[in-house]
Amino acid sequence: MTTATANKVKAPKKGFKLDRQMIPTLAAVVIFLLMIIMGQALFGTYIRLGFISSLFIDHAYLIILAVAMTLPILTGGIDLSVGAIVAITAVVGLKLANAGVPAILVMVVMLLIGAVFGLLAGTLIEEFNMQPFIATLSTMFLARGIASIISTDSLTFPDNNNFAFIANEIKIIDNPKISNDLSFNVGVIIALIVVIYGYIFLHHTRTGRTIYAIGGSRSSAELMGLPVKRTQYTIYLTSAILAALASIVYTANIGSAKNTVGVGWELDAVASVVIGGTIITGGFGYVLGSVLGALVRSILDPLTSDFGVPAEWTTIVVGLMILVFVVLQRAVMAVGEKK
Amino acid sequence: MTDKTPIVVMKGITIEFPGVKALDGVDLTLYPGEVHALMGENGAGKSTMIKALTGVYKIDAGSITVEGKPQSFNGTLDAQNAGIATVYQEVNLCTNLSVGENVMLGHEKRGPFGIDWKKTHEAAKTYLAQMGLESIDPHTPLSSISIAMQQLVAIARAMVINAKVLILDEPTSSLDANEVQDLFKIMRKVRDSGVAILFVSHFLDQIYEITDRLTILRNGKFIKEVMTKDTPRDELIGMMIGKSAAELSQIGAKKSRREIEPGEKPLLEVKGLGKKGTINPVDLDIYKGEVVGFAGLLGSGRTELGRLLYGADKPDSGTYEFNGKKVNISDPYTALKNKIAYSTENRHDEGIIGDLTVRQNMLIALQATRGMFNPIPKKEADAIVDKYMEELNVRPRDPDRPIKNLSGGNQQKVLIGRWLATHPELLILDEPTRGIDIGAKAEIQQVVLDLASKGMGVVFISSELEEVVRLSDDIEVLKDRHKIAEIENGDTVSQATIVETIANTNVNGKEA
Amino acid sequence: ACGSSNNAGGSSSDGGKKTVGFVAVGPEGGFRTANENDIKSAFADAGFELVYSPTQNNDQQKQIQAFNKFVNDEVDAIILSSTEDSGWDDSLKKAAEAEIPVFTVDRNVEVKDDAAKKAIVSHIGPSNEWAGEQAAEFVNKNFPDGANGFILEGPAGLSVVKDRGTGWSNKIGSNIKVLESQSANWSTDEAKTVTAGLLDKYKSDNPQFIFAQNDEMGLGAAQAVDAAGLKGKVKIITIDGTKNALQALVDGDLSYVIEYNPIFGKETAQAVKDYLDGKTVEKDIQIESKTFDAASAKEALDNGSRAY
Amino acid sequence: MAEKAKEEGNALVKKLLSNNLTWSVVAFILLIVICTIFQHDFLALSWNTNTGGLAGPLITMLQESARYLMIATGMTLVISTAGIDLSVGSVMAVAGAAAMQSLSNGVNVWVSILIALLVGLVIGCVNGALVSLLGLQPFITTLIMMLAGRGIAKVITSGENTDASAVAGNEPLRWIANGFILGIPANFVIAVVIVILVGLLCRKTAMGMMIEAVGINQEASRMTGIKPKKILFLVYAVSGFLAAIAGLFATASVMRVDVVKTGQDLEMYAILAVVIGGTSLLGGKFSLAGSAVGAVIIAMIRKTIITLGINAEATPAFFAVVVIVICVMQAPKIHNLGAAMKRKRALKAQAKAVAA
Ligand SMILES: Nc1ncnc2c1ncn2[C@@H]1O[C@H](COP(=O)(O)OP(=O)(O)OP(=O)(O)O)[C@@H](O)[C@H]1O
Ligand SMILES: Nc1ncnc2c1ncn2[C@@H]1O[C@H](COP(=O)(O)OP(=O)(O)OP(=O)(O)O)[C@@H](O)[C@H]1O
Ligand SMILES: [Mg+2]
Ligand SMILES: [Mg+2]
Repeated sequence: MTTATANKVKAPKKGFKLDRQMIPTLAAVVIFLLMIIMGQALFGTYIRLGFISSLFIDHAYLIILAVAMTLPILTGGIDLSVGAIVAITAVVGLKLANAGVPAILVMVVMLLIGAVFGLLAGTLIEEFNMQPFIATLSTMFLARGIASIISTDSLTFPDNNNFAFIANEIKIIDNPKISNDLSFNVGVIIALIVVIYGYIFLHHTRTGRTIYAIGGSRSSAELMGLPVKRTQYTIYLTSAILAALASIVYTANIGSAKNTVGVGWELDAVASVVIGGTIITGGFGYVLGSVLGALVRSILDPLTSDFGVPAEWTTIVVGLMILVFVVLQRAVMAVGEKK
Repeated sequence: MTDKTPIVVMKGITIEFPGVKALDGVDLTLYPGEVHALMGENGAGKSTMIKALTGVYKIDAGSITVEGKPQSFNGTLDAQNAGIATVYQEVNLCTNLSVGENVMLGHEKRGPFGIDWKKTHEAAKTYLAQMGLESIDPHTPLSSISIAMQQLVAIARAMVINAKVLILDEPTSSLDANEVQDLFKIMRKVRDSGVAILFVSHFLDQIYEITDRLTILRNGKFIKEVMTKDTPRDELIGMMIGKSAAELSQIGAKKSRREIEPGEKPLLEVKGLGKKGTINPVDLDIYKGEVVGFAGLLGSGRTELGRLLYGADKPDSGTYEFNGKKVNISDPYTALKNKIAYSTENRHDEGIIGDLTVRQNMLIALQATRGMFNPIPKKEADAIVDKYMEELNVRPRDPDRPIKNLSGGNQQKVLIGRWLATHPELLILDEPTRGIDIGAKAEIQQVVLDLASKGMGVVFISSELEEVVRLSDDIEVLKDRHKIAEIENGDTVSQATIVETIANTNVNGKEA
Repeated sequence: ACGSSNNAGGSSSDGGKKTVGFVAVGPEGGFRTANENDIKSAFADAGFELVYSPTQNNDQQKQIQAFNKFVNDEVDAIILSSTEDSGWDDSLKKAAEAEIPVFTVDRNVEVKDDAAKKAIVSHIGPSNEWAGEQAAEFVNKNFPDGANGFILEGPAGLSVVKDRGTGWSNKIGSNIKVLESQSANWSTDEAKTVTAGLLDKYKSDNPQFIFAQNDEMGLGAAQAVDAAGLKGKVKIITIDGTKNALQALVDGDLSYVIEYNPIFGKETAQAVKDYLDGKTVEKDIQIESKTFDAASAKEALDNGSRAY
Repeated sequence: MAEKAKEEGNALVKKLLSNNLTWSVVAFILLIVICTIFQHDFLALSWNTNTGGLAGPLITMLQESARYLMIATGMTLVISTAGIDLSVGSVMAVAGAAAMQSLSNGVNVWVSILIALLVGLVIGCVNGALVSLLGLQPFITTLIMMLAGRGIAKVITSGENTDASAVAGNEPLRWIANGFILGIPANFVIAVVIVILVGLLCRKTAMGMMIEAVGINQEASRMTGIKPKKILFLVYAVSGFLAAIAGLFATASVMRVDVVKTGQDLEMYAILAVVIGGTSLLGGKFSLAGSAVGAVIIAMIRKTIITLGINAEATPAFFAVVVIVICVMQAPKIHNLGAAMKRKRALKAQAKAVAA
């Protein structure tokens, strides 16, 4: 019926632009591999089963946090409270565990505490018009404050606690040398599940798509009749609960914690998300990118240490590496845009 | 007709914004199976009325009943659940997502593993096809299609909800004649299925073509509800503007062509100006006092060419001479410095600076050319603002209101004032009359002619061929990002001439 | 330092230099910088290849990561200057499995697991509790009739803060009243603000001493005291013994400085060397610290022996 | 007549109630009241012959607020462009380190000050260049600078907390942070003068409007001939420069830089001050006066914490509660509560009437 319109609307090449959105994430993959290869070539210890194993085991928590942080950032928001939520849930969790509360119950309480802070952040943002940055900054102070009010002691799990199952390493390949063992633990599995959950949530649920829509334009999303408010609550609730989960994994892993745990982790998580190609102003990005970002972020520290970077220079070098990374992504994207 | 039971009844709706009563006791009744138009000048309160119905704004007084039930929606979502689908005046979609997703957002087809993307995209395709967009791949990013096409996408989106009420706020303002016809076909089909359609447009022809019933607003007040077929045009215009139609300044028939004197140097002369992927190299001359129209279908590259002339995009080929001098127009600043101004078609994203006041919006371009540290003296500023508010009849006449609170049409007028304040020698107007009421449209057309007669060169880009033909001395015809013809306007030239040219010429300039 | 390209590489027990991994805190000025620099130079002098890995924000997680990496790198020994005293069991177990000896410095760590315990060869460092006790003893001695005062603490929750506090409470006399303890975050500048506030608030209580848990805070407190015109009337006791503090002691800004001796790189290097050579090493190597009053401070400064 | 006056009065009250600044001032006064309850002579001022200026809790509070005033001012401009500058705290440390280190290396005190300011300016310019020329996202750019800045400070002092209190001829710098002008803390006076100067610069020229325009709609601004890149560069440079001044205030106060602690977390305080002052993190319209009040409030909160003797453990929680309360008070929802209830009642009555 409408040949006139049909003719003039020539379909551009399929999926071209979608690919471009993935470029930063792909760049993260390439750079991660390059870093591993460089580490191996120079120091000979990076392509070792032991190294890979502990990369995942030691950073399961960061992977979870990176997934958590991806949600608010996709909407153009942020959740600065994740590190502090790790602290308060850890402190409460350990206190309870030491009081003889069964592990499962402790975990549930930890997750609930996370949920309370997520709900608080959501309420401040949605009901009182606070910007996410400020709202979660407040809940961060609050969570950390309450954590230190509860206890400033270094708390350790009682013997034979049921948390240990998360940390117990499962060896797949058990070589005589520990550096050649391939192993993982339940924490890694939890992280993996979180990643899969994040992927499905963002790409295969309506709420997930609404998150992207809000990131594109909140007012449009509202006028399109999407449940923006509910979604915002979901986001901050989810990120806080995931932070509590990260806390479970982390504390189980090292067997102890205290109120100062998790200082600065929110920034590590943000860095991971950004390295993974998610744009801080929202609308574009992938959970898988964030996971890669977390791995890249994790590998920066051993690299600087192996390079023998003088102590004063380490933060500069880490900063520069992230910068190079971001600039590189930017360049790749610019080239993509031109083509 | 009146024996039908109404589906929506709005009574005594009053909405007050700080300082303005946008609506004051307005009634509106929608019947199933009818197309109902909200009529009124810019700022009369049409969009506000719509937002009141869908719960975007809270009403201060009045009542809304939908299907006999009193309702107070808390936003589009609630309205949608009650069967009201809305396409707002400013396109409200998400540019970061694909076309298909925008159509289906919130209504994605689900399978056992959450959203089934294949089915969703297929569904999107059928809805897009209804709007004549069957050749758009639903995976295309929304940001890569034009505003006009986005408008169609927004309408396709409204079709997804099996609505009982369909609200379209100025859906046709950026469409060309063909698309308007396509849209009307769909509207008729929808109407015949028993849906009530609320329609807003400033095109009287369209109103008479498609609507059954009219509600007329003026200055936020309810004037009258009438049947379209019983209301002559003059009477309608009279009710809308509050004075008799005859008083409307009439723009004469076709403007007489400005003759170029032999040996006269053009004001602007570009050769081979182009940018890969957006517009193929174009030669173009514009003389002082000349109005040059750009005609073409949607996506033909008119906007792109305008943006190249203004330096909003960087050309990658061609030469550019202005006033006999070679210039390098690398960005809008240099363009303005060279006395070239460009008024965008994308008012919302590239035009208004929403939170700034009308005054600031009007002065900002002039200020930019003067430099940050050379503020415009207050007296001069006041004079400029007063002058253009008056000349362009901006309402309300309060320069200290944020521009985002003005109605769409009045925003457009402020923007035109902004460019005129820079005293350009070449003014590029991209869809300047889009969304503007009949009175104001005539005013703006008059302004264009006046400016030209004072020696300004004007590029006039519009999807309404009628006004292009009426105002232009020369018409550049574009197709598929090529300039395919240059038509000297004259008595023999009509809209049909241009349509034929587009149909019969291929991009190499040869007869097809 | 970038030239040490294959320092961490492979099992380096084959003839060449022995590699030692140093899980450190990172430069923070004062005590920390002196301590880590001393360890680094001592190991270089002793012919070791030292791989240095600092953390940020006192984050234990980064230390654990570094530790595990050293285990994977199969270094010959690990020096652990931990930010926290617990949470090391798993990592130490790995070290034990890989037969890498671990030497804890500065802060001792608490270990429950037996296998993990085996990994720790020795602890080298001064005692925080002792330092806190010295501060209390000084106050007891100077105010036999009792006195009021403040404590300036480090950030809430660090174990140094606790240990110094515990030492203080262990020994402090019952007639000494602490009007208020506030955290000044180890910072000179914050200590000045906090002290000024406290002096205002407790003007009527005639505060006579301030126990600052480190030199930095003590120096800040001294400035506030000075500004309030109370110099000499309020005795300020600090822990660490940096040059600046000793100078302030000489100048009469501070009253007593308890050293928390950071210079034990030599001892640490020796212990590592001895162990790798098969000799037995003491389980606990206490580093002696001194206390200074104005006179001994002047002496120490004059003979130029202070390294930090 | 009376009716009208009353109506006008109501409108004024309404306007005041919905103004952020009002609530900030209310919060400020409340904090003072609380402090006075705890410490009866909180408001007392005395003349300290030792320092040649006024003394008292309020005075030390003003002294501390000077640095917040500086970073909050820079932050306001940056935030107005829809950006953020997370590096101000680190820049303070770098500038402080530069000043202290050069002083102790025997550099003339004025030259040292100049070096410090220059260093801050340079870092600001680097931020600006990365954001405007390379188009990097402000958040991540300044986050990187926040990390790297600490490192730079450590490199400057070789990891030490350089102390220049004993350096001869350091008096001018010492005076900046500790001296008095007509009895009022010099740093506060300097800070206020600078805030006023920046304010004049913004409002008497077109700079303020252009900054806002870029923050509201960058593309539209570009189309009006504004050069957004220049504006972006400018605001980050200014922010860096002002942070350097704040760094001088912070370090000169004790004539010592603390490479880890100087300026730590202060970027957060600055952002809070800006938000309390009524500038939206989304960019656009800004209020320097509001941010200035916000900055003083931050200092006041910290003073309150000391005055109430709140435990170190509880300070973050206290801080959070105060901030949340202030922000909630500012929320439009709270202001509109009355109106919304009235409207609801009216509509209900109407609905009843219709039904009847
Ligand atoms: N959010 C707002 N705040 C303040 N005033 C507003 C707001 N929205 C609209 N107005 C005012 O309400 C009046 C009605 O505006 P509305 O957008 O409904 O007009 P309209 O009839 O749709 O005009 P147009 O044809 O130009 O779209 C105008 O005077 C406008 O300035
Ligand atoms: N066939 C097409 N398929 C997809 N996108 C297209 C197509 N043609 C044009 N576009 C997009 O549409 C946009 C509009 O093109 P352009 O602005 O040049 O049209 P125009 O002639 O000015 O028409 P109008 O102003 O009426 O939209 C461009 O951004 C271009 O990317
Ligand atoms: Mg409208
Ligand atoms: Mg166009």
